[in-house]
Amino acid sequence: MLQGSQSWNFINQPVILSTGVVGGPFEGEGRLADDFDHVFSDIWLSETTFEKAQTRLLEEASYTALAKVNKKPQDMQFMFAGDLINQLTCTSFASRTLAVPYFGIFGACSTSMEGLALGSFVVNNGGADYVLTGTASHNAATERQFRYPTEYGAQKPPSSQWTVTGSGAAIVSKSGSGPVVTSATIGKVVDMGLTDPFNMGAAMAPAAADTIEAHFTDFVRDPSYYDYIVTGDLGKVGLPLMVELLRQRGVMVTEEQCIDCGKIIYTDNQPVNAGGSGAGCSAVVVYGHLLNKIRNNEINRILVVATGALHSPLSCQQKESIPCIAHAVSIETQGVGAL
Amino acid sequence: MLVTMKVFPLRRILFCFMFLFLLVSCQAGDYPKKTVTLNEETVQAETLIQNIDPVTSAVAIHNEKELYAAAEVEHMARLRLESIRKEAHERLTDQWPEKTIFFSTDKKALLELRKLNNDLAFKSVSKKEIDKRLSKIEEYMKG
Amino acid sequence: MMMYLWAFIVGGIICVAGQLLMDKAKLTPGHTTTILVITGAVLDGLGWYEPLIDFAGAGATVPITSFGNSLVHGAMAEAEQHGIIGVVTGIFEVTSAGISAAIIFSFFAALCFRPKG
Amino acid sequence: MKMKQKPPLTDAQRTYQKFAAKDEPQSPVLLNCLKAFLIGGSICAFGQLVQDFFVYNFDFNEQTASNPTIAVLIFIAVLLTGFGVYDKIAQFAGAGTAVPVTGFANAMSSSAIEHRTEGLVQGVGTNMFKLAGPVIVFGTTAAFVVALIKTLWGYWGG
Repeated sequence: MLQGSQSWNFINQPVILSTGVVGGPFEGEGRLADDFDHVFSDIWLSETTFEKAQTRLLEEASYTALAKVNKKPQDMQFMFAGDLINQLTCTSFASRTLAVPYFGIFGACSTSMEGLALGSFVVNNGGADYVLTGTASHNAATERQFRYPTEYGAQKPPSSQWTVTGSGAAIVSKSGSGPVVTSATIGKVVDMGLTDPFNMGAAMAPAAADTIEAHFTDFVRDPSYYDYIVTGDLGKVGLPLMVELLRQRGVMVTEEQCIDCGKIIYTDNQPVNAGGSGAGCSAVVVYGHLLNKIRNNEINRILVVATGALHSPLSCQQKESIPCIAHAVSIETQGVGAL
Repeated sequence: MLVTMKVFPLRRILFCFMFLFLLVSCQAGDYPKKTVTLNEETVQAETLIQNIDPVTSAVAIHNEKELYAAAEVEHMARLRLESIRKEAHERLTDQWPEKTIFFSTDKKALLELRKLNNDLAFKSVSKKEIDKRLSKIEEYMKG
Repeated sequence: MMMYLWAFIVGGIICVAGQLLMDKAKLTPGHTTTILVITGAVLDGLGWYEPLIDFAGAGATVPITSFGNSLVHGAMAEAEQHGIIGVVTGIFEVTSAGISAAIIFSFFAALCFRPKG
Repeated sequence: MKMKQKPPLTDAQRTYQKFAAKDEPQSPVLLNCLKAFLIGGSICAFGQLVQDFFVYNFDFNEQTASNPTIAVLIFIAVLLTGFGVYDKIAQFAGAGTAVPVTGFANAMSSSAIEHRTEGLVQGVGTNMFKLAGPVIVFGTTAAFVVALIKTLWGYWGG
């Protein structure tokens, strides 16, 4: 049900019944390796193209999530998924395999939360019993689409981010046990006129700040309501910018409260410059690491704000600025958070 | 990515360079100087070229109609190689106006001329072979 | 031996110029190399590149600037023989080695290797 | 060459851009230049070594030896690209590996290898010059203009 101007309050509290998280070899060396259900040792995943590998990632994550609760793809009513590759081909191929009624969504790196918000909305309002949502990204497939061939020797500036090879999928259900989705705030496109595709963090920070501010206004909440405000891939550059922007607007978040998926997924020794990014980044960190923390009762409430840069290589070359978006979804421990 | 980044700390690279330069400077010995001269004219031509300021060593071979000469110059003078070539060519033409002068600063031409000069001093080389080698050298000089 | 030292220094300086274009002017490697190639062509037009090659050897022939230089050289050599038409017909005369080597090796590389990511 | 007529920025955008630029991590220019100098310089010194090798042992003079030298460097660069090493070195060396002719070879071979999955004609053939193309296009055009001016100068001036 609509709350405020751009938020949904999920009164029936859809449950994230299970999640599946897979990653590539580079992510396996990262800080959150233990939270992956499966780590592939080969970036090709034994496939012949990187795009097929990305398709495999989403398939594996989805099947893992299904297997955990003994479900089959036929048990899912709908699937909300997307990725970064042209025309969502990788996701569409994966959904061809799964054969679940399918909504392809594009939100760049915000796809994970866009899918979760939509899926939860459908389940909350009785549109489905089970919804599968997920996203995947593959470092090499994304690099070749958005930047250069993977073997091309172009030096990356310190503000650039490393696309995560990985996929996270979640099953949202009407009932059951698990963390619950309590609300969502859908962001609008914010464009601050930045044009540097190697500095996404700075471009996306205003979008994140905008959505977070809207969330707290719509729900008349204080930031202290959440244990963590988790941004999806602002990186080392964007996160402090967002915190600063929020404070300027009177949303008093604390430094410790704000964490970023791109910042925590890799260790400091990994040469990823400003951190991780890509559609898969927020998906694997939230569906793996953070939901595990909620399941273990280490934390109770998080607000996940996945941010996306909605540009294309073409639009960048045509000197367009980078339009950005952010979607916020709050996930809470079952039975704790009801307003 | 991980591995290579670890292999390249700047200090180690700097060290490698110092080592390389040491190695290189140790090897920079003298080139075996030609001691045997064939005839007056050759010596004359060689000294004539060496009198040009930045030239460090020169070699010349006379034929009936041609004079082949090559020289090495101080490194800093290599920036005005063209004018040095012109000057040497002029001086040689003044000295032997009846001959066709070939002058070059090409390393390969210099090497081959030295080799031929050496061979002429120590071995008997047939007229035909001399001509062949000289025309080859002429080719190198064109470059 | 001086040759190696100067090849190192001059080659290094050209690379630093490229690095400054990339870092300070925020150009892509594509823009940077393009600018350097044009610079090489213009320098040769002014007659300054040839002395640099005499001086620094590979320090001047290995950087991409020499590509512009040899393009002009090929054109000029042909123009001397065949007049103004030679400017067009001779452009790739000298550089063919570099371009054909790059095409051939790259093609076979595409057959033998796959990206390592 | 540059496209003009960007939509005018709003005040909010301008304020944010200033604010973001302040915090943007800068490339360590001095360090990068040093690295580029060392790596680029040694590639050139190595090139000199190869060139001398050709002069001393083969039928090449100083000028003609630069062709096989460049071919050798290109071969090595393509090989390193194929083994997936070149881009790692390049992240360290920056322009040090982009400016020498090895960077040109890397641009061509990386595109060729990358697009192998789209087939030999449409993939490798079409995309090989994707990154190296500008160098050839602008190099050729610039060389044409320069050589034309020089030739005409020769006709009229001297």
